[in-house]
Amino acid sequence: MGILEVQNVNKHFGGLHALNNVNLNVEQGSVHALIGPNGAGKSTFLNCLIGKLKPDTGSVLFDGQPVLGKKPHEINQLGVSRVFQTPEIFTDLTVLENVMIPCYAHRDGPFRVNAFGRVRKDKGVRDQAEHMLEDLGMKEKMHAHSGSLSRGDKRRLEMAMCLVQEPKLLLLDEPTAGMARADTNNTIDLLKHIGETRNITKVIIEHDMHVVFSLATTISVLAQGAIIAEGLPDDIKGHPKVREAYLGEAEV
Amino acid sequence: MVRFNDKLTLLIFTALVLAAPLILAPTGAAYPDLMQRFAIYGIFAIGFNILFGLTGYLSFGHAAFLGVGSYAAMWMFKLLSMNIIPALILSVIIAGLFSLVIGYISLRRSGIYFSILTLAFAEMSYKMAYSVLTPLTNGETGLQLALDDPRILDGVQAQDSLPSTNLFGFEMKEVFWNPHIFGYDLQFNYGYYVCAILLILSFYIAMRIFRSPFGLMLRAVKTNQTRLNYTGISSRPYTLAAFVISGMFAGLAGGLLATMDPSVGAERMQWTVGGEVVLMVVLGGMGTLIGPFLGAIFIKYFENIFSKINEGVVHGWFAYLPDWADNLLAAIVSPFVGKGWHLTLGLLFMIVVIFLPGGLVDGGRRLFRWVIRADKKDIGV
Amino acid sequence: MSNLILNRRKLLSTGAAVGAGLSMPTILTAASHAGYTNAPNGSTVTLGFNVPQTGAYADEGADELRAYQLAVKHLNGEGDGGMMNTFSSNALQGNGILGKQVTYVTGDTQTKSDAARASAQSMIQKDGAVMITGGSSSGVAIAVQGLCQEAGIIFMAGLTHSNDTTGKDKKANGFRHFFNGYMSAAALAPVLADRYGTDRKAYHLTADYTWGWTQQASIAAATEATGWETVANVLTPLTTTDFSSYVAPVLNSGADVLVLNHYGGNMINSLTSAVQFGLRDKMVNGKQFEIVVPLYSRLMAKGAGENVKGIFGSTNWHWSLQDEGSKAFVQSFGQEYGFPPSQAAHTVYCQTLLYADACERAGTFNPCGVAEALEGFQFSGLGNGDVEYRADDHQCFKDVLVVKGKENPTSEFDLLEVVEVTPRAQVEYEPDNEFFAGGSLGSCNPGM
Amino acid sequence: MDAIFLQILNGLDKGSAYALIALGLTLIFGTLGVVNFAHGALFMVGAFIAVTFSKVLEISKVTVDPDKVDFLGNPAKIKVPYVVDWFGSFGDWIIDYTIPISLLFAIPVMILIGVIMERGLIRHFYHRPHADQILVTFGLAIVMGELIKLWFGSESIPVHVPEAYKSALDIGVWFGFEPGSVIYPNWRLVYFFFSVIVLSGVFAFLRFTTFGMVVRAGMADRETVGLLGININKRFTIMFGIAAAVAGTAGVMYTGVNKPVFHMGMDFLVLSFVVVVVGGMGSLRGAVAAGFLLGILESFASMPLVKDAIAAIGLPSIDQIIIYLVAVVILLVRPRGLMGKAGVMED
Repeated sequence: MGILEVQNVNKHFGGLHALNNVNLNVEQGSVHALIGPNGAGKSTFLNCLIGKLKPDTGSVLFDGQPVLGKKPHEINQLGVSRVFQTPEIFTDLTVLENVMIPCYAHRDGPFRVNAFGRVRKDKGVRDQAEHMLEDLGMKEKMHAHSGSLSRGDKRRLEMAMCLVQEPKLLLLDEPTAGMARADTNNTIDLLKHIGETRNITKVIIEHDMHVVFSLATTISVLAQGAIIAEGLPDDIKGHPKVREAYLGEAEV
Repeated sequence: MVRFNDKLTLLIFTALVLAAPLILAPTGAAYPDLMQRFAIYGIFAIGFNILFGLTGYLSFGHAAFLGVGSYAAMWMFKLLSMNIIPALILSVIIAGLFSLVIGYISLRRSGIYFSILTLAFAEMSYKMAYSVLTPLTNGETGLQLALDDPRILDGVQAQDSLPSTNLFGFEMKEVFWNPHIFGYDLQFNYGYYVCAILLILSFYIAMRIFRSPFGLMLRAVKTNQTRLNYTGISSRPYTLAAFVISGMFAGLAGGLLATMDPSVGAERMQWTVGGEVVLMVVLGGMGTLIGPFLGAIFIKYFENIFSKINEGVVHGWFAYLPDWADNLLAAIVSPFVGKGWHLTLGLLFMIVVIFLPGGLVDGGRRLFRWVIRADKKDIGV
Repeated sequence: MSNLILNRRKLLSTGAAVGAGLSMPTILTAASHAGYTNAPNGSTVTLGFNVPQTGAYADEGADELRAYQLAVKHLNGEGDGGMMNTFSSNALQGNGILGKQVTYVTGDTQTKSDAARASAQSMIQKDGAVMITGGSSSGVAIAVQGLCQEAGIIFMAGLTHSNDTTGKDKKANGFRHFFNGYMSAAALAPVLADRYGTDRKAYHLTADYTWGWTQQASIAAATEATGWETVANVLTPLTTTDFSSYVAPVLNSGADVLVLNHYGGNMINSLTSAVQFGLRDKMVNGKQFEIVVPLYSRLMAKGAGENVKGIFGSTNWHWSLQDEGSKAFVQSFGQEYGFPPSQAAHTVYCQTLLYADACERAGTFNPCGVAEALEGFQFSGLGNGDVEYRADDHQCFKDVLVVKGKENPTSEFDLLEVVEVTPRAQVEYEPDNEFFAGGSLGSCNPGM
Repeated sequence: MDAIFLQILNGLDKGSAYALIALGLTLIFGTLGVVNFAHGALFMVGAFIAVTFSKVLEISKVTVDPDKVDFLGNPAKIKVPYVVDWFGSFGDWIIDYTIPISLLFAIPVMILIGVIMERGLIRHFYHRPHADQILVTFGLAIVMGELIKLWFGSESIPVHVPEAYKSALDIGVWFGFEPGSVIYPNWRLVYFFFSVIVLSGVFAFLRFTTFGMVVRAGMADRETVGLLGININKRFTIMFGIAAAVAGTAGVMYTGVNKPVFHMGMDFLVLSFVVVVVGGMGSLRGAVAAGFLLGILESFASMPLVKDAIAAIGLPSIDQIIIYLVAVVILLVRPRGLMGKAGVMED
């Protein structure tokens, strides 16, 4: 029994069968990569997981609880964090404030009017956020305006925001999309570092096979809305169907 | 740059507000009515800024809460007592409830859809108040005190003149000290100091909200709602809370308007009044603490002082010049003052939005920095 | 406007410059010993002219302001004296009021009761005005009247036509020279019965606020007394600009008269729609369809253009009157500004003179003294025949003009012709008349 | 039945004005991504172009007639407009057809005003938040209204429709009603057909010309079209000019329906915005459909029959708030308006 169980999920957009009976089982502690060519339905699938889209049929269980029909913030409160293709951060706030928000979400739940607390003097939350930034090597930038960070730092910040919540599952949506090779390698190192220090299950959606094969423990291949293969990285590399559908053209 | 800490800011603010009758004397604005308006619209704008400045939700409907607050206070004066305490309490409560309902509905949408929904509610309130709700609002004429109001608690002493609003016997309109200093006739009245104390309190509350986790969440709503939702925060109750808080500030301001001048016209609910508070916040500097109050002063000063500069006054300014120059200058200046004050206000507003998106506060900061820099050059740093 | 600029020296000498300067110190009022608010203790006395300068009634406000400026000139003994020469009371000497030179401050009511009260309040508190006058709507008049009562200032109402101003909202410190809805109805109904017959069916379109309601009720009552039937009364929202959907149902309602209880922009637009729909060309019940606009003004008639031709209504005064007072006023105003005055200008000019005269006769600016001098005051020579300020409700009773849109105007000002001057006796009513019942004057308040 | 038919006509007529303004608003929003609160002011400026033209035509040769006197007793001045003096009866004809002739002037002038507005102000706001756009154009609307008031005063100014269109037409007989039961003003019919022509013209222009195709593509995906090497900005500027011209000509024609006054822009602006939002931001068809829909609903709500029925069930009269009420309901039921697209204007 895995931490995330997806059973028989179907999604139609008009005549397009975007997800065709998708089943997926993510094991606790694994790094599960989901790959597939453009238009295979990866994003649709992810959106179903985090509550942005509602599938027509099927069920998604996280940690034994159904998540379909739940709102994004409810799913997050269950322990699912998400990293976006382009980093989604609070660009008007400082780096430290960015990280403090998830701390508050973790501590106070989805809504609490704490109008007379003082963010500056909230020692517990502040320490937690500072430690997180220190861990990811961003402490010296903590008072910087986050909108002015480099793209790599924004990604790092977003990662910090997700990790500080101590999620059970981290969803990464093409975390290296559009990055130069050096930045990509940095991100891989960062994810490896996270894997070493924390036991967090990860689902990665990725184009870049270099990233996938550096990180994944399990790989599922999605093509035309259906899972066509699943297995260990080495198995997938040699899988003829996968080569045909995808790898041959995509490996750079 | 000099960094004011909050305590110092609050202290300076308090001092300035309490000394306003003296400070404002040279500007011609130091008479009780206008000073109270400064304070009251300051409260309105400070509250509005909690919604607009922090969350970025642009509401055109806050005039409705101002008006409801005034009507609630008036009914307390008519039915219960001329003491302002029950009136103010009721106006805040009623405005809070009203904003809860309107906010709950409007906040189901965002962006311009939200703005239009709030505008629609304000216009509906105004139109209803002007006509069909006349039994409650006295329509076109506006709700006023009457000699035969019941006033359960203190109606007995009703004679043939209308009673005044008071705080445990201190009449709001009473001038308790009338000294002559530097050739100015200063008027210190109770009404202003009631408003001033509530203004300082509002400023303090706003400051605490700005610095609180709640305020942080509201700022997060403004910059990235998607991220906020995926961080486990439900943004709608936060925005609704901000909406209701700003609505309660508006209700308090409305109640104070009624305590200062016991009469409410339906126009107080028109969306243009809601637009005015937007102008105040933007002119002063949205999202800043002091900006909204500065904006409120600026606009009310314009409305009450600038609008009274008639052509006679303009000619008075240039009377020392030869006739032709006087006429020429007066012809240039006149369209912008007196009855043209709307024009000037519109132009200034555009200039601020175009060149000073941070409002007067931003302008002040830039000026300050520029002066500092010039200073440093002088001493060769 | 250009006229004003050319007349700058005159303006200056009338002392307009007092007050609203940017760095003007507040007037030193050490008046507590005088026993009333803003007792003038220098060589000048300040009046507050509170008129709409922005918004839909700004032109009417501008005309009021012209008349005020003219009145101040005449009071200070400049110009030709205008109606001061024909006024039956001879108390005014042309040396200001009680020997003090008259100065004034102006303010913008924006035709909103809140803004009007704020503006009046600043005149009282900041500029030391001892009397407030002006306004162009009943809501504003009643709101400001209430404020003046509380502050202890005399209020001389400008253009306000609602019964309530001197009815349920009357105040001891407030005085109205202008006529009201009831008087319009009393003057109009007999003329309408005479011209259009007594078996008419009337359809009312009424502005949906206090003034509209009171006027509609007055007109309906008065016309029904002559035998007319009121088939419908449809309320139209204040902010309506296109009245087509209100006018269209009139076509087949069986009514043969349309009464438009509208004012200002509302009236211009509703009349335009009614004429567009060809109502006036229709024959209903064997009779020519007619339109009536109970409250007329020249500025409105100008806005409505040729649509007003032949349409009946009432006004407080019209410049084409040939009595000595009116002629003197038109002459004086026309010389100054180049066009004849409106009824709003006439009313506020009269109000200023009446106030000044009352001060002279009372020998004080004390509101209670002034009010006493005005109460029951009978006068003539101000263009309205024999007039009385009734003590019971502070309403002026005078002849009412029934007018009609002129078929062949000879100039751009010649838009209305006087059909009948309804004598004062015919429009008078008891103070406890049903349309005016409720409310009481209270007692005069000198402030302090 | 005839009453309902009449109110449908009224609704279409009111809807024409809403639809024409809303169309321009949506075009500007869709192409430039700018929320233009000054669009109502453009409508008003259009109306005052007609006023200006009529004033110009009224410039007169003044002669003194010694036999008559004016109100001050001076010899009366007789004015004869120069156009009549010069051209005789042709001059009379020109004066009679003031409004239609003004259209010829209004189109280039409004395009010019639109282009100046876009180049001079609006373009600097493409990348500013929508709130800033609303605020600056709101300020501009105030300034434009006040400038017009400064020049023309605050009272309505009559502009007359051509003599031939002054009367009303017994349009009911065409549709099988009793003669005399459905009479509708000629000029309002002209106004309706004018708006139908303009609306069809704009739609045809967008559909059948290359220019329109590029603009529509730009509305859908600005970046991609930009990548194709097409100077989309220039086209959008022209689009702004066209939107201004649509509003302006609507204003010119409207002078025959109601007397122009300086605040007419603001009066229409708020309602037009409601229309656009109800139709769905960025949807041209939505704007037009919502314009007519709200116009008709507003007309129905003001029928005495409906008013009586509502009063009978104890509710206050809703004709003054019907548009807002409908807007609230539609927005709550259909979050993006009738035909709006997802993600537009929701940030």
